[in-house]
Amino acid sequence: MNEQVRTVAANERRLTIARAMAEAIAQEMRTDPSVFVMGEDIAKLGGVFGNTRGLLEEFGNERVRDTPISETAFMGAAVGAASDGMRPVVELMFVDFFGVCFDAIYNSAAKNAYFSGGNVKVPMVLMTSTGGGYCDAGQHSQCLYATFAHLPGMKVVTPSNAYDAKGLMTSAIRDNNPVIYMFHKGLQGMGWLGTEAGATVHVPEEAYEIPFGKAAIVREGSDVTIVSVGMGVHHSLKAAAKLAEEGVSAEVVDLRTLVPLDRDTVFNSVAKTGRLIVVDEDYKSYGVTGEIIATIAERDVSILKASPQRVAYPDIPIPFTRPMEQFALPNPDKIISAYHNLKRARTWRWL
Amino acid sequence: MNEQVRTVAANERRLTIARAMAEAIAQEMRTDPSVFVMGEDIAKLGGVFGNTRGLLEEFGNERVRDTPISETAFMGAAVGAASDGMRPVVELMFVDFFGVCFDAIYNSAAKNAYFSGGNVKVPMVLMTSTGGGYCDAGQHSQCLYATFAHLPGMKVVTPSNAYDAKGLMTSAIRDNNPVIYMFHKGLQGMGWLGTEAGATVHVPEEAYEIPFGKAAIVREGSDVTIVSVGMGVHHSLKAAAKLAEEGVSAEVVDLRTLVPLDRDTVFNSVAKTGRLIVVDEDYKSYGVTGEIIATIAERDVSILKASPQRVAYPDIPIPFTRPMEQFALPNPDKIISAYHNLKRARTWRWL
Amino acid sequence: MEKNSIQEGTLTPTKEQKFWMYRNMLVSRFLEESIEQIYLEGKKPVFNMAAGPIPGEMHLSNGQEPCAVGVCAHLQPFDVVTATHRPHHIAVAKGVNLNRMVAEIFGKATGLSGGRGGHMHIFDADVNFACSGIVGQGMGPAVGAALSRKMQGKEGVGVAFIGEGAVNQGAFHEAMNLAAVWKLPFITIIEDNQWGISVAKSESTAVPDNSVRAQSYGIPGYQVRDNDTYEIFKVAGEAIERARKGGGPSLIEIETYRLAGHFMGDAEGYRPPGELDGLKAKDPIKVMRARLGSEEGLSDEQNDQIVAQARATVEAAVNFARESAYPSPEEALEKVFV
Amino acid sequence: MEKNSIQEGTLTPTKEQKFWMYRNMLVSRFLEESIEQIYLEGKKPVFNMAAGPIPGEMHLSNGQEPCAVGVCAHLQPFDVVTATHRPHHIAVAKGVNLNRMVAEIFGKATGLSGGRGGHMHIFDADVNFACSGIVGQGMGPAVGAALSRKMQGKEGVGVAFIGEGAVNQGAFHEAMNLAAVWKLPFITIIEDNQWGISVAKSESTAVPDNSVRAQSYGIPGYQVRDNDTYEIFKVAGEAIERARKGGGPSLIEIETYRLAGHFMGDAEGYRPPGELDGLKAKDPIKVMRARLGSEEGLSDEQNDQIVAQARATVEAAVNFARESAYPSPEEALEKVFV
Ligand SMILES: Cc1ncc(C[n+]2csc(CCOP(=O)(O)OP(=O)(O)O)c2C)c(N)n1
Ligand SMILES: Cc1ncc(C[n+]2csc(CCOP(=O)(O)OP(=O)(O)O)c2C)c(N)n1
Ligand SMILES: [Mg+2]
Ligand SMILES: [Mg+2]
Repeated sequence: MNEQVRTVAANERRLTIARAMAEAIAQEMRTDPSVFVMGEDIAKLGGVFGNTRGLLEEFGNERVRDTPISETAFMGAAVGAASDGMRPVVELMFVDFFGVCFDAIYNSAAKNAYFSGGNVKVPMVLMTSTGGGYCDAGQHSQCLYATFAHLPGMKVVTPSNAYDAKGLMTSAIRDNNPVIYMFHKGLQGMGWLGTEAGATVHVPEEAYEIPFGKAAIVREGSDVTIVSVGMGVHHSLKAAAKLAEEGVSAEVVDLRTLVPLDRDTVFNSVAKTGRLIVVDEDYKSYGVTGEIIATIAERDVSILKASPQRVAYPDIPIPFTRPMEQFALPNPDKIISAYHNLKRARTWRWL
Repeated sequence: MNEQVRTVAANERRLTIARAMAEAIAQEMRTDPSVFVMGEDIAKLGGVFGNTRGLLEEFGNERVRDTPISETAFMGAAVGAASDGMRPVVELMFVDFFGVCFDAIYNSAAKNAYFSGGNVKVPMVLMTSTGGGYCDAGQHSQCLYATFAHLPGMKVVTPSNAYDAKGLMTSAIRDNNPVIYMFHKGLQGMGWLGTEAGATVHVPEEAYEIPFGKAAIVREGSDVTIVSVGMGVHHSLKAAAKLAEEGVSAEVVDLRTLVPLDRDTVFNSVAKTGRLIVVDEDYKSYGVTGEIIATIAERDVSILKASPQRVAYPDIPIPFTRPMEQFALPNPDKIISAYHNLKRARTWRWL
Repeated sequence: MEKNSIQEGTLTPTKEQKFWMYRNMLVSRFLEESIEQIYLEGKKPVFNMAAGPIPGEMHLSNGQEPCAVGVCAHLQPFDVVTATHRPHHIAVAKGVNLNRMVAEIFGKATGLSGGRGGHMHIFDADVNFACSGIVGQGMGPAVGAALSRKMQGKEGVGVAFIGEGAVNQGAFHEAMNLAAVWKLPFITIIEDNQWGISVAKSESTAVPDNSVRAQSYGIPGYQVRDNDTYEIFKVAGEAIERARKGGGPSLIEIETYRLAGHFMGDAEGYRPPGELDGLKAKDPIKVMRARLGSEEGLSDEQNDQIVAQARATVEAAVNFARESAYPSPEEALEKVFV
Repeated sequence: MEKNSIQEGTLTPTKEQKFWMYRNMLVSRFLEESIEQIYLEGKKPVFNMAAGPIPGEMHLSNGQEPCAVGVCAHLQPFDVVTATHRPHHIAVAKGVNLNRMVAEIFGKATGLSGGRGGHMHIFDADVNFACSGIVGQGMGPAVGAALSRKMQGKEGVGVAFIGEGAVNQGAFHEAMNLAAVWKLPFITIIEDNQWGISVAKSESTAVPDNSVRAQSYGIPGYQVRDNDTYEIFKVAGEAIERARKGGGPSLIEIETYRLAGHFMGDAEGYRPPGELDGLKAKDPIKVMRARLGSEEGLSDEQNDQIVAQARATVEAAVNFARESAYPSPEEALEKVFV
């Protein structure tokens, strides 16, 4: 959670991420008639994860549209509507479903601006739920952050708390480019999904933007930098709190957006601490953790006092059963172990 | 090209990758009636990229099946047939089309073995063309190596020459798991796509396997390790030859398979040379280059004498026009520059 | 569940077939009722999907039993069935190992997949049953199984069960066309329960009856009204028979009822008032019970015995699951490749 | 190309409309013939796609001009059209800036997209024209444009051109259903040139006429035989008129001819012998010329003038493209985000 948010004490207006997202969308819909929402079960039901609740009642079913289970059609339609002056906010219920409709996303939404030499803009927001931890098994628990972030032409944002969720949504809707807005189910504040309390924070009533490409240092520290997004930020903060009891001062960086990626903030933090742990609930190989580590290593490997560590989802499909799933998920303990590994790791041969 | 291949002088039987692939498939079809081929234009036409040429004539249209333009259906059908005792070899004409059918691939083919606790096997080979360089623009020139390699449950192979192409195909067909076989158009030996001569090498007549997860050191050296796959291997070999003229001894590692990834060979090579350049035609961020660099850094960052370098495709859609495309593609000169950067890069603060 | 006693090729169910269907409907229903209760263990007073002996999403099939039994009455273990996120009734009728299925739903080591799959990923290779939790994605694999049988010259049809909402997914269209072009032994069963989560069929589907869509593939299309078990038995029998004889694919849409929410925890605010009560009054199990009474003279005592047997079957499976151990956590890393 | 002189709503083309169509067919054909020649520059004796002033894949539309002009005769610049990998004839008829389009095909800085798109990615926002090189993926965007117009209460229909092969792609089905459920001003034009690369329609499509597939969406479906420009004009006029009036979507399949290979370099070994000659004998440009002679008294001198004008238009565009500079390589990094 944002330090600057923490300081707001009086007049607190604590919202869940779900409500913060819905509020941002509603505010933009009020001021901009080109904004509309479509997706499965986003109207009458208010979204399976609550992030469109209340919109149908306020804006009616022309602007808040339940769709058939036809992701290829409505993602494509979002591209066409966005190219024609509208600003669709479209929901892919679980990110795991991207495989049925990805062409419209990565080959059209993401590339038409480029293909047209900048003459066609595709200002659409694709919001989609990510993450597991509640035994929803291998086709309903994935994060796939790197899958989206790897491919050019889309911005990718991943809020860790309601304050960011609102500001990032406002920025996403106002952006002239396609934005993939990935919200973690465990942070939504829907009781039935469990709820990470740290995600529900004060959210100002008025609309505000959070700029893309600016990571947040959500905890300052000097001994090690822990970099993460979404749910991982909360694991990291918990690990940092425990490490503090051991006398270790951990800095926690919430990337907030994967594209654009704020490499400078990460680099400067690691330059200060000399140590790096990257935490990610997405699959380990060819993913976020590799990119962050490579970013530091290629810019100046000499700032690393020890081999950086990753705490990521192993390269396995996500198992259903609780013991296996919990075994595989990142958690604060694994981050603490990673810190200890890092301290144990071979020191410089030059030292 | 393989050193071991180079030594075969007499009785050379130089094949293109396209012919080597077709030969491996034909040999497996002869010995195993469960092997069959399907895809668009793979029968009468012999595959747009030539890798199924001759199969229809030999095996007939029951086992060599042109499909409708229905990738979702026939990828799904491959999963069903593979689960039922067959060994489909199925073609996705350009990897760029994966967005219309990826669910069948990554959520079923790749996961059903796991979901079934190992009781269902999905022995299918998905072969697909990658890469650009001939002005086929942004929806027909992508590599997407990391897109596939990031997601668990699929093996991913990427031959750089005909010898490997045959052996990897044989292994792929015999494997009990889904294998994504990614062949680079510029290496196919189809004249109309240009042809990298180094890819056309001696190929033994008899069937043989190349094990997955074993990188090849295609050139030995002591000053720098250049890691790559597919077309990048040829750029790397050319760069190494030029660097040799400068007195620099470059080792070139051809990963051959991205999943499983032979981290040991890469690590041992870098442990020897102390310097690392990763070359990849896939998009830069959250991709192959990041994974390779992170692999070294996390295992023992102290073996790196300088900040590792990446030569990858920039994070942009692939432009059509030749000057822009050539500007963006990896090439030997960029690898040489990377080497010079690496030498110029900040040396250890401890030195 | 004496599958072998089912007489193939007859379009009016024999007495034996009727009882087979009835027993399977009961087992399926009691299973769902059991799961419903157990699912809520640990989820009160706060409903948290992650808690309790059965965590995760839970899609019950109460009311849809006729679709499963009417079709599977004609199938043998060697026939291939793919199901959806709502698979239990079909799994029961297809003869999936009940103990191991329930253990899988509990996430136990004795489960069909050792706990890796869960309720949306029921795989039983012994009876050729598979699932996908992605809407429409069972279609291609069932077509592929049909292709495999045709190529191998081996017995067996491929049957894909999907919901009426899934018909608007591209996978449906592509798979139907492919199966038709290749004249494969393939049948699609559309369970039209009127709802795709909260979205009514009329709001998502451009035609009232999906059976007309068979015309797009030049194949027979059937529409079964009002969850009628016998009618399902009849048209499915016809379609499966034709497929076995090389006559190619068919499409069957069945008007059925979803007597529960889309998944457990669904408040069902989108249902028009009274709808659920109306459907419950037509509960197919009651209908079947009554028919067996009038047609086959099923007495209350006989019925009680059948009911008790079905309950016992389910109870045994639940006990098996409860008593089984969880797998060890590290097994998560196994079976990625086989 | 005096688009404004086209009289909307009439189902038999006026003289003016006939000439408009003829002129556009000629421009399109001459454009393709020009491209065909230029494409081979630098590609002889060795055919290497990467070489010459026009590198990359090249899909010509010779023979398919009636589809483009018969439909676009009813469209205005504000109407939205999406096309495919084979877009030139449609772009010409839709009024895409020809100079900038040809420059784009050459990869020049003056091209519609500054050379980033190329021949499969022709975008002209001024006349609402867009493409996708992925089969079937123009459908969704055209439906979305239609939705946008409906929501904004603004004039304009969405028209998606696709090939008969693309009809078997899931995107077709999903988009048709969505457009029908939402009753959008949307029309799908299927250019049935009998081939999807080397695969014949009969081997890939379960029904002979894709127009029957309209029934799956409860919308009108038309089948036009034999590449008949007037018939296309008629049914497209009807469908577009209905869409403009709020009557919802339609589907039109047109039997047309592909007089060239799938792309340049295609040896066309899959064509039955004689097919191409038969089609060439029915070249729609010849047919149109003859009709204008008999119906409108078009003399040879008048025709020569029209032909010369069309040639000049194409030549000017080609010269514009040839004389334009290439963009600077580093511009590759621009316009990713806008
Ligand atoms: C491709 C895809 N889109 C969306 C979902 C989410 N989802 C799960 S079930 C369901 C409704 C399915 O409706 P229907 O096909 O009628 O089956 P029913 O639930 O009524 O049995 C949806 C939208 C999914 N699993 N896969
Ligand atoms: C999803 C997808 N699959 C395959 C291709 C490769 N491909 C390009 S054109 C084509 C044939 C298209 O046939 P049709 O739709 O009839 O159009 P035509 O080429 O005849 O104009 C194919 C298979 C593609 N571009 N996209
Ligand atoms: Mg339903
Ligand atoms: Mg065609």
